[in-house]
Amino acid sequence: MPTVQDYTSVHRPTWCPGCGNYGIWNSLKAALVNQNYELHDVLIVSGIGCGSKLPDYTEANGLMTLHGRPLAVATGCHLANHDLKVVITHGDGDGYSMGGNHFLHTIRRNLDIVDIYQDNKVYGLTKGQYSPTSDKGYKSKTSLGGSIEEAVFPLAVALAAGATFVSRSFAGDTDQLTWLIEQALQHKGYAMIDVFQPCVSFNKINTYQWYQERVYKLQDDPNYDTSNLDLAFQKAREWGDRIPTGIFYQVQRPTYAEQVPTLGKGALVKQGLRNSVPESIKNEFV
Amino acid sequence: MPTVQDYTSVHRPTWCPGCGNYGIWNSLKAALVNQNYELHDVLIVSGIGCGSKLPDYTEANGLMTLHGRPLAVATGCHLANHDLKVVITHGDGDGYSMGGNHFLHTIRRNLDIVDIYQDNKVYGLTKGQYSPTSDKGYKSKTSLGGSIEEAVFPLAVALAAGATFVSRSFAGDTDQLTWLIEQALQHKGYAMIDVFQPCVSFNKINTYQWYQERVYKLQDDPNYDTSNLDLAFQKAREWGDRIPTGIFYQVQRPTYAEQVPTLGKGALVKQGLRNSVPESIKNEFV
Amino acid sequence: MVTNNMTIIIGGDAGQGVESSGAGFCKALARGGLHVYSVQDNRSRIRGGHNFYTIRAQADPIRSWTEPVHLLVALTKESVEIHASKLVKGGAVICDSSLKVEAEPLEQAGIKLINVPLAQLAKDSGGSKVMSNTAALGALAGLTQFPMKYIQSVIHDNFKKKGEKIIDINYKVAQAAYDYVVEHYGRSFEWNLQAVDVEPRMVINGNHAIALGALVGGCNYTSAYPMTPGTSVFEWLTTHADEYGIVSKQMEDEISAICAGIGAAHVGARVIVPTSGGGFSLMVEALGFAGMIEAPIVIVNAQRPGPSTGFATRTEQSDLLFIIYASQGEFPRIVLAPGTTKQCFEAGARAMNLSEKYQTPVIILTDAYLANSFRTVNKSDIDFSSITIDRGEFLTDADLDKLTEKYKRYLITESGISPRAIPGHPKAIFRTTSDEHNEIGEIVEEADIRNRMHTKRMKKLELARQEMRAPDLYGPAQADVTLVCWGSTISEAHEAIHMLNSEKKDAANLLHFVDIWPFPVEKATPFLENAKKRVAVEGNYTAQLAQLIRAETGINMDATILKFDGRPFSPEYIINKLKEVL
Amino acid sequence: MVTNNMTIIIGGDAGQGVESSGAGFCKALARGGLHVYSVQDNRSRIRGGHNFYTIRAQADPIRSWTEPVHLLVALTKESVEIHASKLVKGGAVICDSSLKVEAEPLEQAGIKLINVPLAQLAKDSGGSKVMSNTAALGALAGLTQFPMKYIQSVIHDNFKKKGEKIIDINYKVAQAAYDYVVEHYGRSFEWNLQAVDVEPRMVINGNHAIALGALVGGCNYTSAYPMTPGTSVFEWLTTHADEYGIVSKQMEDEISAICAGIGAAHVGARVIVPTSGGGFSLMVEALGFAGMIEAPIVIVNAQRPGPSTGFATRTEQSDLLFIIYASQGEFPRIVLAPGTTKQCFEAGARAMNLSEKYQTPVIILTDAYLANSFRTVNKSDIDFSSITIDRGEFLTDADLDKLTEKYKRYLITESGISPRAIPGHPKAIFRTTSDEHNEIGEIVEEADIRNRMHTKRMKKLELARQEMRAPDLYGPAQADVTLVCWGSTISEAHEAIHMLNSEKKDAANLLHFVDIWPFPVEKATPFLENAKKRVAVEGNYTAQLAQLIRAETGINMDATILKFDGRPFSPEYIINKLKEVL
Ligand SMILES: Cc1ncc(C[n+]2csc(CCOP(=O)(O)OP(=O)(O)O)c2C)c(N)n1
Ligand SMILES: Cc1ncc(C[n+]2csc(CCOP(=O)(O)OP(=O)(O)O)c2C)c(N)n1
Ligand code: SF4
Ligand code: SF4
Ligand SMILES: [Mg+2]
Ligand SMILES: [Mg+2]
Repeated sequence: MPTVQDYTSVHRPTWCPGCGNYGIWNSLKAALVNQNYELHDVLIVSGIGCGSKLPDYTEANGLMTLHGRPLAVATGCHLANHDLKVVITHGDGDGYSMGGNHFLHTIRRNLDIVDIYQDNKVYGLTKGQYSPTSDKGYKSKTSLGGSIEEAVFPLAVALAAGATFVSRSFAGDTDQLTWLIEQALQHKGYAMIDVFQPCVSFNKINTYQWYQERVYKLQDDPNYDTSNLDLAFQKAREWGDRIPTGIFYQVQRPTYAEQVPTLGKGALVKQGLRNSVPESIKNEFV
Repeated sequence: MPTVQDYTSVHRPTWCPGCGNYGIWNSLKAALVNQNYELHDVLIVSGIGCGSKLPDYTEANGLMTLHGRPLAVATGCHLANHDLKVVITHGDGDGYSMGGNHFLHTIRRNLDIVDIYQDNKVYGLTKGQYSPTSDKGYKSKTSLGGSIEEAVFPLAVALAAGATFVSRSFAGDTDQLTWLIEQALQHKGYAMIDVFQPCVSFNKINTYQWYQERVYKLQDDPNYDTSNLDLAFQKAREWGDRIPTGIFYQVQRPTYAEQVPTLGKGALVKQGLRNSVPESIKNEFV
Repeated sequence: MVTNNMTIIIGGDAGQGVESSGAGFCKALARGGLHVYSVQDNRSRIRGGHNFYTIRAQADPIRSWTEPVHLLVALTKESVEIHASKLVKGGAVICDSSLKVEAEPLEQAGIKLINVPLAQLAKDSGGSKVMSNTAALGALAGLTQFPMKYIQSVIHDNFKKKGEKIIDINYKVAQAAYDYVVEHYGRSFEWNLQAVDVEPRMVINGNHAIALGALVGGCNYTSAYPMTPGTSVFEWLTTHADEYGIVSKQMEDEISAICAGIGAAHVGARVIVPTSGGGFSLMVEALGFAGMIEAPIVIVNAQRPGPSTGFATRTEQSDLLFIIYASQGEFPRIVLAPGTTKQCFEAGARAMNLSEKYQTPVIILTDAYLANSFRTVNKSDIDFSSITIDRGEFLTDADLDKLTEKYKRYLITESGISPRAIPGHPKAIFRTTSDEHNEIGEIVEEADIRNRMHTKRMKKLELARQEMRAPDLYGPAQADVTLVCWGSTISEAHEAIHMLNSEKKDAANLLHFVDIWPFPVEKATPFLENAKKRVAVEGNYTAQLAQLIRAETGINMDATILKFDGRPFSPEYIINKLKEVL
Repeated sequence: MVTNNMTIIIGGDAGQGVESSGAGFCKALARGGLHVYSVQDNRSRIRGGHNFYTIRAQADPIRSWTEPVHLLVALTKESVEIHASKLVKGGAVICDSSLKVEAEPLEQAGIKLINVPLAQLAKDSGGSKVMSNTAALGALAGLTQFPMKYIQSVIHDNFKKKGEKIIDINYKVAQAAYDYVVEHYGRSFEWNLQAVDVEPRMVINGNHAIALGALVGGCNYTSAYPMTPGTSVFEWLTTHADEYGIVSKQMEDEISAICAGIGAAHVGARVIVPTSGGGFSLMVEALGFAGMIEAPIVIVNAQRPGPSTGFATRTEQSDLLFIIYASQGEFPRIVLAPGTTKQCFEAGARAMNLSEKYQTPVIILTDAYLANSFRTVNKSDIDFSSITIDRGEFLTDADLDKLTEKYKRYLITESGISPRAIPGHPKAIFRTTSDEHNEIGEIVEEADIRNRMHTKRMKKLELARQEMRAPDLYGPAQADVTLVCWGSTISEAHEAIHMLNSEKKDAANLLHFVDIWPFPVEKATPFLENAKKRVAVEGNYTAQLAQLIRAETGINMDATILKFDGRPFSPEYIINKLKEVL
């Protein structure tokens, strides 16, 4: 069984020292190890952005796609080989801005994949413009007087779109995050984890400390009911002095691949190419 | 003041006889008349699809854009001339599939526009493929065994995205629809109306009768509280034997244009082009 | 009496069944052993608005449609107004008596009016008004003396799903109209259609031929977003998905359609993504992504008139240069522009192989006309046995088991092709990125590796160029004029040179390009140089192939014949224009 | 002693302030009356990874950077390794003593090691380690004898927002390093920089020059999605939005950025949408929409190396043919590729006018190198008074008040230009659609109106062609070799011919294209024909301008000099390659 070291590429991360992505990276590797995934059975698909460089540093199959498109690409990867465990890692700009449409539609397909958002509430790689999760009033090079758009509540949107596993964590709490990724890996269906990821270079508001003072864990309340959608929707909008993390909502529904007749025979690319097409098919046109 | 006749172009609709779009068209014209809009003060922006042909038949400023893009185009129209009343009309495929990302992001900007969805739960103009609002199991040329995706609940998504006016109507009930459009026109901010629009040519499930048997009006309950987001979120997911229509949610928030300093001086295109730029600006580079 | 050589138009409002009647009659003719060539003219609306279906039928193979019409089946009065002028002397108009079409003006032009109470006959036979088109088919058969059994067999197939009763009523309706025409108009019509005893041919349109080619070529994954006229490639494969082990996915937009296709291709599927120009425009960014990560993906762009939405249901050939240069930066791609049904079938299969062999995107460029036009083709021309699946330098599990060194997905080789593995094997764990990368797929920024990796990719273009086929020369080897065209225009250009050469020996020949990019410079140049006068015939405004030829070879056209009104060429149009331009 | 003619490199890790030090020193030099020309080399990461900033300074105008380096300010040991070999004999390396760079190897190459305890001095002066770069600036001034007052004035401006105290500490840090160098290394360095008393020049990069041109040209709306290296056009306009009455909107993606831009343009705003190749790819569908509805919109594509993500922070010229043919169907567009700062400014303003005059999209094509490279320019060359706003055939409210007939937005005119109204006037209520349409904007499908409307639009291309400017010829009218280039490559090519001609009279001249599309065939042909030997110099793999020239004129290049490693040309590179290819 692989170790965290096995999952760590010799190619070292280029993230800024202290970047929240280190915590996410370590948690992901730990979760994959804890869940006994072999390196070659994992495919990490990302977009473009600081966080999306994660596959470059990880010794597993990696596919760094286009800004905003990892979910769409991952859909094809998963449908063509659902034996691979597909994990998506991408930024808030990538996932909720450029990729917003794929977010909506991938969710309602309930593909059996894990979708991790490196949510630093800023555009890191392009040097600090505000992002869709930046709070209203957030100042940046493109919102000098403070952003005048309401921030997206990604978990609320995921719930509305019909996600079967909706969760949030914080890169500063790798224990919780590792646990959550493990839960997501075990979930049959689309599992979303929005991770608060401090960006030490550009986001001077949502810092480690800022989060530490605010986050609390839903699962600390033994009575929290993860099957209650209305409750989850309320919690998804809770913002301010107290910000919940953990599993907001989880429900079981058939996955997409389970419902595709062709995939009943196993992963598509393992079925081999068909040998021949019968001549009789021509009669359809006669 | 203009009449419904004034709003009716000599260019006649090419919709199929019985199409729900006639009801929407008539209601829109009636609402504009009732609200005393002059033809030249209205700009109807649409996408591509059967429903999106509405501006072609309407004697007001019209802009038929690209499939999925009317909200993005309308954003520019509105920001450059917010004296025009911008009304968007487009299909469920246009708005929720191709245009899903603009849907999410236009909402959170709270632009003062009216957004009408001609929701026939099918792709009309391309002859009958399933759409994002087709119920799971809906059979079409591209979902022969029945769609295996959960239908989008557009109102739920709108609520999650932070819409300030969320409503639904039925093309078979032009009274309610006219009233709703009037409410939307009066609402300061983004107003969404999802209209059940029977497609008599391709959707043999969601017919006039199907809706008639199911719809009920939220506003029939005098105690229904349109400021209660949680309640609205529940109602937005109510589906089956009983389907609510009316105003689900309404709240007042500053509109986007109100918060743009440049627009404090009035509509952008009415401010005239600046006469000159002072030479002193060069000193910034010295 | 002219036997088996005529053109029929069925015209009426959208929603009246023009399309199904036309397709049905084509099929009936083919079952009767005739060759068929059809052209559809549809408006972008679901009901109302004039549509028409042109069918040319012959016992001999047909190169193209031609303008003279012998018989018009008019389901509306408007159809008569629109098409009467196309009718030859002695031609006829079949229409419902209740339309009260005036006979006199027609008769003055030597045209017979065949009034048939189509709706009434339908009702009298136990059917309803909507069966008027079935009646029209019967009347058509009656007037042309075409055996009813073929009409019946088509009715049978079309209404199979609706049950015996409906089939029976339709039989009766058709027969009643047939009998009515025979009774009232006898055998007076100059053109007739006789069954010929040959092996039945397929009646297939360009889209289905491509889809079939892809299927035989090993395609097992398709994703798309509906867009006319590309959709039916996707719909056909979807219909056959369960039977042939295909994954078919309607996506939320074209961006996700191609991205999912690239994802599937990356992990080893054989992928086709059909669309039209607008959808292709949305795929442009991902096209470059496929080029960069060397993912084999096949795209079909069935062109329609632009710019933008343009005419949604009409035809044009105006995306050529766009397709060749689309996406930022430079990377190899292959563009095939089939023109005949057989070429469509072959392109579907070839594209599958080319994409995997060169690990790069392949685009099949067609247009609405070709996509929708049903034509007969001999079964033997759709030759499954000629197709072999070639995955190129593809490492199997067995190959990978033997690896002793770290697998390098982007190994820099002499040919430019890096042996390809798909994710999932323990010896071939690899990364891939749209950023510039080194041999093992890590992001790099050094100039040296950039130069070598970019050159490696671009070498594939030169390698593929060697495999690109020469243009085909039709007609005499030497001729006064050489028509130069690509894609669907082959049909009308081919008929045009045939007409010209029957008037005057060696008047014209035709040079037709299927393989367009990488442009087969060496193979094409001799043909082009050899031509006395070169006339580009293209369905666009700017003569795009002519531009490309000049850019690639420096050779100029002497003239151009262009058309951009959304309708296909006709041989007559080409011949007339040729007189003007030379 | 060489005065005012030297090249400096500042190298270090991302995050160490290489960029701000470089920009700061450029500004200080310019304030000292010198000409400055800079090149940035940045990795696509925020911290760590080697970046460097090359600054050429002269009292005379500078055409381009050149390779020999006289002074290296190395903020890391790696910088020394990377750049030492570029230093000329007698050159020097300034670095922090604590880096413990080995002096011997450098001295063997005749290079002085100037160890300065930068961090220590910063701390001793009351600052922190991060102020090492301020210290480096001081040391730089000390060694080159450049007056500290200019360094101080830049420090003042940069830290203004942080308050007097921070400014003061930085003054002290810089001065300490200055003094340290003077004390320990005296006046021994062969190159120095002396202030010159002239009117201070602007130091501006290509992006800001375009933005400024657009502003002066009447731009009042911009929407964008951030994409390196296009973003700073948007950011600059955003910074000035409130002051100059601009609406600036960051959108959710590039599709919405251009769509919103088109919407704003449609209702009458003057619009610019900046991006890079990947973003442009996403705009392709809407580009055709703008072409179809005749919306005036200006796009800036600052190119970077492709395909796909490629190198995010580097340069290339590989989107030319893509830009010219992008989007399905055919429609007029205008493409400008400025190369100098002045040309950037003019292009920003011209594009505004051209887009409204021809009611069609205009694309300004630059690249990362030009976009980011700060250069001095005389204020008088950025001539506001030369810019007049021309809205073309634009109907004002007063014009419309007088209308007696129904307003026809798409009136078919001889020129192809239809007098334009914007929505909102009672006499000009009109519809607009991406479908083909008639003069009043209704959707139509008839062949005749299609032909006329499409021809009307395409006529604008020919009209615009007449206004397109000829390429500029630099150097002698007749020369042995003519370099042919476009966009940013003008700089190095210009310097190259200068160098060649100083060795040998009339060795080379330069033909540079700013106006690329519609290609000014008639104006360009004489220049091209007149050239003895034509050598295309382009920052791409396939020699795209050469292809275009051949397609448009039939004229071939005799050779090409190409570069696609993400770095700009140098004059030396061009000269060396020229020897190889000729
Ligand atoms: C089509 C396209 N548009 C824009 C970009 C430029 N871009 C690269 S990363 C990025 C956003 C980064 O923000 P986010 O996704 O939140 O990732 P982060 O860097 O914050 O991890 C952008 C806009 C791009 N690569 N492609
Ligand atoms: C980029 C692009 N993709 C696809 C299409 C083809 N298309 C036209 S309308 C339409 C969908 C129609 O469905 P909807 O938006 O629900 O409108 P309806 O016709 O049902 O009113 C599609 C897919 C297009 N015009 N552009
Ligand atoms: S810029 Fe921010 S997100 Fe990017 S690596 Fe640095 S800290 Fe992390
Ligand atoms: S196809 Fe459906 S949506 Fe379109 S016009 Fe006909 S009834 Fe209406
Ligand atoms: Mg981010
Ligand atoms: Mg619809």
